[in-house]
Amino acid sequence: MSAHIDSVKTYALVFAGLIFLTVATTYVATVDLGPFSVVVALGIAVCKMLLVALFFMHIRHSTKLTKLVVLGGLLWLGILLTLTMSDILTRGALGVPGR
Amino acid sequence: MASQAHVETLALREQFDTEAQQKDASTLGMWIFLITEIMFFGGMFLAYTVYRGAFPMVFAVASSSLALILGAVNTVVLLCSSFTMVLAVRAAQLGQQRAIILFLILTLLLGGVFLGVKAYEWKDKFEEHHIPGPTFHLEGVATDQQGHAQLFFSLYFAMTGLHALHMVIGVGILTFLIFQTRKGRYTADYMTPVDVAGLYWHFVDIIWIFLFPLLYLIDRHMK
Amino acid sequence: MGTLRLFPEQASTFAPEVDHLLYFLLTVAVFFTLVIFGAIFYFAVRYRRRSDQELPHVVHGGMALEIVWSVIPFGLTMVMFTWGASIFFRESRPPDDALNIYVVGKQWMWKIQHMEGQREINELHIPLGRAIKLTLTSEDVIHSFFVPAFRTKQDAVPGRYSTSWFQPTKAGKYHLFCAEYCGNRHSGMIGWIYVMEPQDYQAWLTGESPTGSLADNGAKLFQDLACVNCHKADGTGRCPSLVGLFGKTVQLSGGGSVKADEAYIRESILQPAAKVVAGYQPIMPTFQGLVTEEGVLQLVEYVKSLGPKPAAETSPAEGITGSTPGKR
Amino acid sequence: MITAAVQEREHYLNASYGIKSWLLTKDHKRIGLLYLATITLFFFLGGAFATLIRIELLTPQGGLVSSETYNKLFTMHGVAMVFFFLIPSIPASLGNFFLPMMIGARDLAFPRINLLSWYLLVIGGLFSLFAMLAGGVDTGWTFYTPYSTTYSNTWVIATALGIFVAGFSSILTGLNFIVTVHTMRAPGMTWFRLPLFVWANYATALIQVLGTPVLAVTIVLLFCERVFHIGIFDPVLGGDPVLFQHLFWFYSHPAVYIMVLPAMGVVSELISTFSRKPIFGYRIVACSSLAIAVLGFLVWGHHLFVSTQSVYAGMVFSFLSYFVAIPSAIKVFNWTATLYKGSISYATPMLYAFGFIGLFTIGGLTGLFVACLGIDVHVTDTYFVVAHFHYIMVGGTIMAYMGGLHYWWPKMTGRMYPEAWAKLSALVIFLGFNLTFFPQFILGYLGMPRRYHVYPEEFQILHVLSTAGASVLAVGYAIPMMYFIWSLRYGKLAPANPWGATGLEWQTASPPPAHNFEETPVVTHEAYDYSTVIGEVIEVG
Ligand code: HEA
Ligand code: HEA
Ligand code: HEC
Ligand code: CUA
Ligand SMILES: [Cu+2]
Repeated sequence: MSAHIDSVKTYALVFAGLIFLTVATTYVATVDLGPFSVVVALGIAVCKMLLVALFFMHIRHSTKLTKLVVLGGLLWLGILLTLTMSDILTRGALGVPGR
Repeated sequence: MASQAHVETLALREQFDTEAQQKDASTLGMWIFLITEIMFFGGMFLAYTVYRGAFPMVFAVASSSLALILGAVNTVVLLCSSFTMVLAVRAAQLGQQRAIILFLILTLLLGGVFLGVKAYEWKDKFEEHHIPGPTFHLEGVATDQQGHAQLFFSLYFAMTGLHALHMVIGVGILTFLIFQTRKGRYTADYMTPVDVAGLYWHFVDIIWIFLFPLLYLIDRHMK
Repeated sequence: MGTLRLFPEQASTFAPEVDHLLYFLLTVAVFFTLVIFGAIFYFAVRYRRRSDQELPHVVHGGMALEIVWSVIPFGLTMVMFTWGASIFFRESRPPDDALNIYVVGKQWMWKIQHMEGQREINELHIPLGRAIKLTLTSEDVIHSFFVPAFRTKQDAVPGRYSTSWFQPTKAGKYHLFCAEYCGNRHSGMIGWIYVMEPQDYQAWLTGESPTGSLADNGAKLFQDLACVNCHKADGTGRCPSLVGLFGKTVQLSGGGSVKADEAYIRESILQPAAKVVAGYQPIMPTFQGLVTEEGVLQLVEYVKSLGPKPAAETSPAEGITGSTPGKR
Repeated sequence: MITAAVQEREHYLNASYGIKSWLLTKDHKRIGLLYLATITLFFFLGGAFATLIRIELLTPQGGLVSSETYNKLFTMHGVAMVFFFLIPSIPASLGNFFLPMMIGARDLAFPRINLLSWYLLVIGGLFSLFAMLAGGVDTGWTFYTPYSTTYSNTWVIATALGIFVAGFSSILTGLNFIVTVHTMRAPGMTWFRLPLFVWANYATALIQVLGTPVLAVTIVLLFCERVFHIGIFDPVLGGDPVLFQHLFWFYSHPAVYIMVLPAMGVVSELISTFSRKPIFGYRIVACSSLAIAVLGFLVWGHHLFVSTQSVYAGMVFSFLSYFVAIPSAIKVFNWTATLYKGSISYATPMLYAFGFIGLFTIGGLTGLFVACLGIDVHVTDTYFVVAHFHYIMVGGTIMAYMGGLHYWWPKMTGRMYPEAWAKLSALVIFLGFNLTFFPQFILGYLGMPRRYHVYPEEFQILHVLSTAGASVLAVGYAIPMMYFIWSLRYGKLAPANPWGATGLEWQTASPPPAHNFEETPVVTHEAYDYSTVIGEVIEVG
């Protein structure tokens, strides 16, 4: 049935990568990178997400439709965050309280 | 083909014409369910972003009070469980009954460990008065900032709580699958439930992959 | 029952502007409504079914038509947007010389404080022709300060300040409504705006027996709450001097800076540790719970009064032309 | 004429009997009817609240009920109408029934989930009913914080839980529809051969799936805030009450398109069938459904113009709001253009379709007023907004819903409704509706705030007109209720295709067999190809 059966080796490598990234992110957190701490931490999280999604969840073998669904979900999360923050971050921008 | 009800099987329910059609439908259904989950957690992530932006200092202190090691260990535990889960799905693809059961049980155990560690952390929070409420108090934060610190912990409990709830549901699903597998329900030709449960489990893992840095790591250096 | 009118009174500089925009929108709306209703009616009669068996020719879609009827409405909406946004932008920026009035919403009343110290509940007296700036907040839930005759409305949100302004153009008595649902007596949270000729307003001001100006009350609170023990005018001791603070940019410890506006001063009083001035320790206690929103407003006004001093000292009633700065 | 023998034919209604055969059914058609009954109940409940509201507003002093009661009335009116009537209305009843048939499927992809979602709606409804009976809620359907979390001492939690559960019903229906449309189309049923009703429901389903979870999490946070005082929306602890409004409207603005898109789908079917022409610009109309669904997610901040949202955000949201108006405009023009050189029948469903287009146009155009920053500052939270949304939701969606109900009634029940009565009530509803809500535009611009139970005397004349209209409207809604029930027993038997329509649902018997089609249909034509159904043809136009 399933067209693609990945080898145990692939999975093991991905798993090793995930563990490595976890250790790395934990270590980096104790180092002061200023504002880049956030970027690094989230960057690593995104990498881990990609590993899990692409390999463990088989997105790389999936249909276009599945990929579209996933991208759509992320895009919508982006809409929620961006447009709300567009308010929060520009509050008081006119220099008048509440404006 | 004629519409006369054919004999309904698990692999081919009445409303479908072919098994491939049914599998496509189940998989698509699960993916759509997962994007509803993204949006569901999305609301929490939004609240987190807003309040972290508003009170970065307090969030740094509050975040640093969490047990880093426990969080990291739990991340590893969860990743291990994803690994065993993917092996279970692979076993199902190959139709290896005993391997499916073995890997599912391993996944289940790892999930259990994760929940155990989480419960232990919560218990600590309880003893340290880090539970939002009238007795809330976080050391190292000025009195007038206690409310903001409490916000961090409200989000912490809401997010980890919901995540844990998803884990519990996942554990339930795994248990169900184990029993079904023992009855020989899944074969190389029909293993959609295992496949789909795998998607769910990995998704819950991904949520944690983000919760871990957001709650435990970011700003720790600022302490 | 009263008489039937179709449009509310125009009593502020915004009112005619908003009404003109409305006329434009109405024209567009009526035009399209007529076009659509007319077309439906005409087609329905002209092409009514005459026999059960008839089959009309298929008219294939016309791209040109589709483009025309997307682009024209789009153009019209962009006019609406730009026009509406420009009015809104002006509604958001009170002129510098506006007369400040402070409003606290509370279930279910409007508490208003004038600079001279007059206080009113559910009534607001203002001079004709003078720009009025309201600083609003709420003690409990969200309320909304709505004066239909001025075409202005602004929510009063607990925990923060918001701003609204208008310049009345016609003496008279106008409705004040609470427009955000706020509980049981939401519909009772109403009052009157009295726009008075400047001399009448002056008479009203003196007729009221104020208990000292707002800033004076703030100064008194400043004493009573023992702020003065720390904040010395000369800036000695462990605390920053508040003289000349308002409007300045304050450097914060841990980097960053903030403009010292009303919201910042409010936060400094209620959550002093949230933003700590660079070079100072966060030893200031919080006054949350010790001082009411009205009290905070008085303190804010007091801190404002410590400078920077306005160029010319004028009494509010003299600034009718709206050009002389009248802030005290 | 249909003979008695034909009448005995087995169909989904007589395939099995007994309460259990209904409560445990997996047949999408029966589930559609279960929904129909449920939402009708909530409509009349909401209507009863509306009646009381309107009677109360006859006099400015507010003598009939206390302000506590009044606040509960409009809250429960809004909650019942929005969450338990209008959102499930067309998709869950007509959509459930006809979407699988229109694509030539035997059922939805997940029949058991379909049944589950009906149960969820019922359970949610029971929670809310309980709240209403136990004492009611008074927060307004918008549940703004901190009023709803800290100050109101009514049944907020029970109501919110009811909405939470009903939300999952909505999510599951959406999920089911999306999967069904993707995987269950009959051979030959390509995307651009789908009837527009299916397109509309597909677009609606996208919103349900992407938006509703945010409502769910908002309710979870509201719940935590109210029960545990965690501070998320409480300014005293640093929380931001306006964040609640963002979260709420992120769902609730798109939700208004959940309420109108299916109605647009129905109207597309009606206009096409009763003018015997394919919808002008079929593809553009189909795509504009998707465009509305997508763009609808970008505009929610237009409910927050005076809420202390930043000025720039206000401008962005106002700007984006105008984009969503364009696909709606395109649809209106295309429907109208379809009539050109058509063969127009004045059957009742078509009258409702005309009503929809007209009233939706007025409602939509006044949406442009409220999306306009300068105007909205004045009219927000006044009766202008109340009129705007009733024009779309009652004048628009309910018109289309009634139209659809008449159109498909023969298919669902196998009986015709009495045409003369139906025409009469359509007229009564149209007139009563305008009399009820047109005066509210004027009221609103004059400054009458919404949710006011005591109001200044000068507004009374308009309120009296509105109440008068509401009584006419109530009569208008009561008539169909009666003749529909009457027709179940005494109506003329319906042929398979009484309107000469093209959809696959008309190619099977009325009422349809349990598995919809005797044989899985194979689709060879575009949608709305009337040459396939009209026997001997008189060409016109
Ligand atoms: C089904 C429900 C529905 C629908 C479809 C809409 C459609 C629209 N709505 Fe409405 N709205 C509500 C239900 C709905 N609304 C509700 C319930 C509220 C109040 C909630 C509450 O506070 O309780 C509300 C409130 C509301 C507000 C907030 C008002 C306020 O509280 O201050 C705004 C502001 O922008 C708005 C805008 C719009 C716009 C621009 C559209 C557009 O989609 C309309 C598009 C349609 C057209 C434009 C008409 C057709 C076009 C033509 C005939 C061609 C000519 C066109 C042009 C010139 C462009 N709506
Ligand atoms: C689908 C949505 C929907 C529908 C169909 C309606 C239908 C109606 N609404 Fe509703 N309305 C809302 C959604 C809806 N409304 C919402 C969301 C609000 C905002 C709530 C809030 O502010 O939180 C609102 C608010 C609202 C107000 C403003 C209240 C206020 O702000 O103070 C008013 C006032 O006139 C009103 C009137 C009506 C009327 C007269 C009808 C009529 O169309 C109803 C006609 C139907 C009937 C009358 C039923 C027929 C019944 C019978 C024949 C039997 C009668 C039975 C008895 C009398 C026991 N509505
Ligand atoms: C125990 C001493 C103390 C008392 C009492 C006190 N303050 Fe302060 N205040 C400080 C210190 C120290 C700072 C600077 C550090 C900071 O920003 O928190 C400060 C900062 C401020 C600031 C911000 C000043 C700036 O330069 O940005 C304002 C405004 C202020 N206080 C107002 C008040 C008011 C009003 C009161 C009385 C209701 C008050 N303070 C009582 C110690 C005090
Ligand atoms: Cu205050 Cu409504
Ligand atoms: Cu909206």
